[in-house]
Amino acid sequence: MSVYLPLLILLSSLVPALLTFFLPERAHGLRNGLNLGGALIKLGLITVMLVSVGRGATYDFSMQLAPGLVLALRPDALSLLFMTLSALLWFLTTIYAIAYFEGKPNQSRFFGFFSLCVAATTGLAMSGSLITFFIFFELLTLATWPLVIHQQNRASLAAGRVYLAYALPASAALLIAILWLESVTGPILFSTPAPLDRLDDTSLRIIFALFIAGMGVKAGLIPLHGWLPVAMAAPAPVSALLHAVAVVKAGAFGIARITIDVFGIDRVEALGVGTPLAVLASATILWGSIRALQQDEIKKRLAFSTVSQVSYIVLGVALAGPFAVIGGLAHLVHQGLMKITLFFCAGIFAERAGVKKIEGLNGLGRIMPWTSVAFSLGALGMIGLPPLAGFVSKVYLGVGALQSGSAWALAVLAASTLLNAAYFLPLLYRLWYLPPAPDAAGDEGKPGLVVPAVLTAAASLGVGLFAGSPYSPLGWATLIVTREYLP
Amino acid sequence: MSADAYAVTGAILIALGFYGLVAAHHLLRRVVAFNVIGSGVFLHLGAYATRYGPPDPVPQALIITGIVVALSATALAVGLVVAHALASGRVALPEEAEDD
Amino acid sequence: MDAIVVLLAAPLAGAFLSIAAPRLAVVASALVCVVAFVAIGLLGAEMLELGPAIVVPGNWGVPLGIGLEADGKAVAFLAMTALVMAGVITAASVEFAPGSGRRSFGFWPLALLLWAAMNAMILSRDLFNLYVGLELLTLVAVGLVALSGKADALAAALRYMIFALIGSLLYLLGVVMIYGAHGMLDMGLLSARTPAPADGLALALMTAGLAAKTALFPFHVWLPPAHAGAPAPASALLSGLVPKASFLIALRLWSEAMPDIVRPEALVLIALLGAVAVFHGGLLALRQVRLKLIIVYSTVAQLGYLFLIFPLAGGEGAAQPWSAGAWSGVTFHAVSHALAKAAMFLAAGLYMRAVGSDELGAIRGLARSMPMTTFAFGLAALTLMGLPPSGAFTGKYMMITAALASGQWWWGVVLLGGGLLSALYLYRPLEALFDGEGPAEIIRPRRREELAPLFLAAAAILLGIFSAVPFDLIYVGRPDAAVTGL
Amino acid sequence: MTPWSGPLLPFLVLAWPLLLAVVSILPRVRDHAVRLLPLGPVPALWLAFQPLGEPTLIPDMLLGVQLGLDPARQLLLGMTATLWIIAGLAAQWGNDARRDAIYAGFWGLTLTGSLGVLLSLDVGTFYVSFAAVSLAAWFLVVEERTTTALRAGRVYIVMAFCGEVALLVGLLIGVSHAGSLEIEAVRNGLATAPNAGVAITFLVIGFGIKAGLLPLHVWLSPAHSAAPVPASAVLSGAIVKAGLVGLLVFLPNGAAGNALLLLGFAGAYGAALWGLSQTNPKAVLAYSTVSQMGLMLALIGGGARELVPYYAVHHGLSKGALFLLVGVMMATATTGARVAVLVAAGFVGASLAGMALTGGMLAKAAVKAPLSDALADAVTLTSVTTTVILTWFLWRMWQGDRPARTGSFWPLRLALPLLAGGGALAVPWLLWEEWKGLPVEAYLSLSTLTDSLLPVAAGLVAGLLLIWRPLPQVGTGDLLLLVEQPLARLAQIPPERKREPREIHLFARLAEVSGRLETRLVRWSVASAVMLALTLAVAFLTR
Repeated sequence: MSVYLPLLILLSSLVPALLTFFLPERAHGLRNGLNLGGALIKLGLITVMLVSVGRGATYDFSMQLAPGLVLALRPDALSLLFMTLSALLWFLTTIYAIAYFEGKPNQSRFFGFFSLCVAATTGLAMSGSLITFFIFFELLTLATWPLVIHQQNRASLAAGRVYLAYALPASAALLIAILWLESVTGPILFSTPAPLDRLDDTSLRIIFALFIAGMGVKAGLIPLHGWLPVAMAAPAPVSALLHAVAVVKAGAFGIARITIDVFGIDRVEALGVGTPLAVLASATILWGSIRALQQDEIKKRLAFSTVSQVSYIVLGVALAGPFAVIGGLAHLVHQGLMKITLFFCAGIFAERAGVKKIEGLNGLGRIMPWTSVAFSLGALGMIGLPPLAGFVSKVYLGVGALQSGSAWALAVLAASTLLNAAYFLPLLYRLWYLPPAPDAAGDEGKPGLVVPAVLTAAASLGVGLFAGSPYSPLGWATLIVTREYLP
Repeated sequence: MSADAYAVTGAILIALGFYGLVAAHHLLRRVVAFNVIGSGVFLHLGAYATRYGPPDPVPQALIITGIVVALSATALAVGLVVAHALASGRVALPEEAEDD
Repeated sequence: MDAIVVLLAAPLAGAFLSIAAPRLAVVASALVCVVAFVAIGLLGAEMLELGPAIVVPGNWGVPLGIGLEADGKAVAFLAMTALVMAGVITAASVEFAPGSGRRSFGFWPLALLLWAAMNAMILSRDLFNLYVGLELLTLVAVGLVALSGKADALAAALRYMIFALIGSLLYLLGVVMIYGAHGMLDMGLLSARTPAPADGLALALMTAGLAAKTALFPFHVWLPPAHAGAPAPASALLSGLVPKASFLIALRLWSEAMPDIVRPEALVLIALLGAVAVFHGGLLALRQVRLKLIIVYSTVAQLGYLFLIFPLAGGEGAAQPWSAGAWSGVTFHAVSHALAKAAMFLAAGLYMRAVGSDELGAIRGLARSMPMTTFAFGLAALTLMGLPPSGAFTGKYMMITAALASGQWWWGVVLLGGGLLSALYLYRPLEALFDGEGPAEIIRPRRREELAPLFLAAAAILLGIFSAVPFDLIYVGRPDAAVTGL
Repeated sequence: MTPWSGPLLPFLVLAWPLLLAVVSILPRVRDHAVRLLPLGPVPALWLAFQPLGEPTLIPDMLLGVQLGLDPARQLLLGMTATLWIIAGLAAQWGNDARRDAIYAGFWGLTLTGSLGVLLSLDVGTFYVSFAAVSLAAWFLVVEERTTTALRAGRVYIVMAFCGEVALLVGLLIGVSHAGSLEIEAVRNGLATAPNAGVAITFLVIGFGIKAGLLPLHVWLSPAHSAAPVPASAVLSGAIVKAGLVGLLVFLPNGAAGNALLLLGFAGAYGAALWGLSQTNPKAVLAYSTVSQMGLMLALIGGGARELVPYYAVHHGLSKGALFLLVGVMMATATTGARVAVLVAAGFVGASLAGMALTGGMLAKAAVKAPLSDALADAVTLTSVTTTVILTWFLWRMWQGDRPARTGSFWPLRLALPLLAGGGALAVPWLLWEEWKGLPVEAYLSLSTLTDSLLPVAAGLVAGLLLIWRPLPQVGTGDLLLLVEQPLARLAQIPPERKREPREIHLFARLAEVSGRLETRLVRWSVASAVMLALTLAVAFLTR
């Protein structure tokens, strides 16, 4: 069992993906059942794994592709953090997507790639070696492209073009970094420290920079973030998945892996590359927020907010103190919950009330109370308002920044909080306090859309409210870091 | 001595043939040039046959095979030239002038 | 052992049958497929146990008789040929259904002869025998190019033929010089010869000739019009298989027959031409507005990758640990390119038939009405871009690792840069396919026509996922030095 | 473990108003949600009279919740709960309080925060509570939804957010130095931390904004004038105290003493005088609050922090009463009744000014004791300014619009502020012994009575003069009026420029080069030359 559980988890979304491609368009029931069933099975399997990994069990599945090219699935605590998030949100997003796409064309294609995307994310999370990570990273890029262009209009095609224009050079950078490293050290496993001493410091710095460039595109670090706002042309469930779980997170997760498991926090510090990364992340945090202020489309504003928020994770990892890393990793989950709520809601506003611009939100609070409440919770969490999830991350990041002697990062957090408030509060104000337009209409008649949004909103409140619990994302992140620091 | 003469003649033929193959635009001329080269090569090969004492049968076998191959190639080439001329009314490749 | 003979004889027999009884052409081809797969399977199994298989028909003894030898690379190429053939035969069984005119009468024997010639060249170790195979392959290929009978196609065929004939003659000249110097033509024996002063020139002549046939830059100019002018199944064979044979000979010459006379600069020169081909072909593909032209320029670029093997695993480098990776890498690359390229041509043919043109403007939006074909096209594009999990990625991975390990990182940059460029030019047709609703009325392809490219493209992907399986096979009979690997 | 005593009680005190807040948005309850308001603080009041117990620990919640009380905070809890109950009752009839679920819901949330600030022993809970009281109060401020209210709300939320951020920064520095989340540890840590100066500065800014420290007080008067009367009452009586409590619990002894002393007294005098330029009685009262809070902040800086809660209780109750009286006056039509309201307000105001025999006199006397003479005199002097501004307030209240008819339940409405005012007058007497350790008779003498009478009399004269010759009247917000426009302009982000899509020029140009090369290569002369060159090159490069 311990060998095959990772594989089963991977297959629980890969098999539905492959089957879905071949389903006829009208087989709604079968398709929905397949996808929901896969999601549920995966949740169950992950729960099993969570319990045993929490008790210290290890899993290992590896398959040799070529000499030196080993596909290794070795989920550890960090993997599980990311996997649990993705599995949970995948399940909710599937429900949402089923409701969203009701009566729309090309569903088989959509759900096929949708599941494939999650399979790639899961694989990426469980990757035990650098090259495995890369393979799933690429698979993710490729599985996402059909989702981005799903609507097959000019805007979405342009988005797809931009997406690949960023993603493919990034993966080239990543590949060269991996191969450079491995051509000297041999295959790199996350579980064992690589003999990086065989390289000189300058080479290591360049390799680190290449890694960051490669992952940074997905994580939306400036100046590599340009694809993210453009990719908003995708349908709402895709944006939700892209921003909260899959693509952006993969980048952040990758940076965490590279920093913690490949280079090791000590070496990152010794090489002096942590601070530049932290500075870059800080610049991204601020720039993303400023750009968000300029947007008058809801989804675009959210996109720039993602740019900003994901860099919290990077910042935490780059600051390299235990608290900062805990904060960063916890934010991986927190941001996911909050952002997916926001995108769910943005999708509901667009679908059920025809509202895409910020002006359209006026007075929707009374017309669509559930959605608006969920949206408000998500937005307030993003601002970092206690006791929502974002606050908890911020506290840990702040303390971590001080502990690692980077007090300036505190200023970044403070400024970002103010900027977040500046671009989110006007939205809430419009929702609740301005009179609706005379022709404003909207209904929340589709529970498939509203319930996932409300659940994720509740979750982002819950994980903040019960952050102290060992089962919260924060608790789990603490476990990861404790294992890392006190082996 | 005579073997060397064959070899030299072969070399000259090869050179001539290559010039023709490159310089001629008319496709039939090129086919002919190809055959001239072929003859040169076979002559050259034949010359080797006598270099080490008793005549070596292998080059002869090779030459015969080579001639067969060259013949079939020529046949195909001529067929194509004719078909091309019929289809396009030209006896040279589109990127080249016919006058030569 | 007998499998080798069967692999040569079966396609030939099929070719004759399809001339004698044109109505049975498809059946004959299918039979050949079955036989070939069984033979390759047996050969592979035997080789894994006993090492490279050698057979000398007629029991003449090697210096006089013609040696046939199957090593790991050979089996990989045989399998590649058989797979592509199977796919093309499936697709062509509709387009060239027996009895539907002159073209279909011509296609089947030509295709099977091409197969026979490929197998002969893959298995043969005799330089002159290789010449015969080379010529046979050329003539058959020219015939396939000319199949449509249009003026453009005929001109392209003639141009191809002239290049190929010059190439053949240069090669022959080299062979003659080798024979003159050493009195033998078997590669295995040649590797143990005492080097002669003329060897360098002979190798140079053969290399130049083979480069012209492989369409290595700058001799690639014949390829695009020729491959684009042929009917799609023919293009699939031409682009996917034909250049690989002459490449394989060049590789064997440099690495097996005469590695001792090669200086590193020569290896770099060849690889440099390959590198230029990668970028030149890629950039030209970027300029094309016709789908088939994009695909053929991509062939020009992809063939360039193959030549990067020379400095990575040739010459002195052959004795280095990294060369093993490079060997397997290039084999993977060649095989997956053949599969993907064939799939892509078959898909392009279906698009072309559906809307009557292969211009990017015309195929707009076909993804909606031809999803399966588009899926196949996408998978093939993925392979050509060298992205995981395709076989091309495995190949690229091994080659880049070898490049970095040997300190020649610039070849790694070429591989990666070429991959990006291919993404750039392949993205254009992909985007066109997904652009909008597409035409309402199209000529629908038959189900098995759609399955053929999907099968080929999926094979290219599966090759990446299960790349460990063929590895042991590829390793059989590598040049001595390349036994230890990364 | 019963809910009415023991460790569960503090948690219930916080959970109960939250529960009511949630209940109030239910469809069946929504229209009558305002009826629930007085119920919220009841458990808190109960807790305020319980003996102090063990701290409550809920490690799984937030960052580990710890709740508990000390005598000072218990006293403030009692005052806060009382005031919230009274204000909640007053909200029942106020024709200006909309019966609105949002209002009720956020009233509950603000109340929870207001209580949580007093109950929390760990930084996490404190910060959460502080944010709740600070930000949720925005909904109370903008309840009227008039342009003025929305402007006040804007100012309020911007300042409150800045305060939150400053606070977060300060607390994080404290926490990271202390390595603990317990408030006590953080306070002790801040006394010795190397960068404590920064932390304390941020804490003073964060709490100062809430407590109306000069020059961060600018939100106070617009917000108080805009909010409905019951909201203003809790705002001034309880909510601003959250800032004061924050400073009391986090600031190490003597930290930032001079700054607080200076700014505090500046506020105490300046705000009282500036209030004279206001027309709206609620704005005048707001300035009085700034003035009183300034005094309390100065007391913290000046070394009388132990007695500040004692003073704050008096101020909270009396200021709440005054605000409620403004509401009653607005609903009073007959002259007799209006006079009665005015007299009641006069009594409460006199107490606030420290008039002899009032609770205020004791409050002022208590805090003066540990001070140096000069500071004690300065405190005495505030009685004058307070009297002046409250005289002006009474006048403005009297001058306010008289309604056509008196509102319903008028006596009940009047009873509520009287209750609060009565409390203000009485509580200092009741608690004197407990806080000073001496019987109150020991303090009372003729001289102390005249000492407290004189400044009030002087202030009254000055106040009457001002009624006769008023100062020029200006809008609310003093310093805000100066900086509002430039800041708003500064904060405006230029809209995004639309950029034309760019072609990938580089590749196009390179491809052109390749295309030109291709036309050359296809020529036979070139091809053959190249072939020859390659042959020669390879031949040359082989051995």
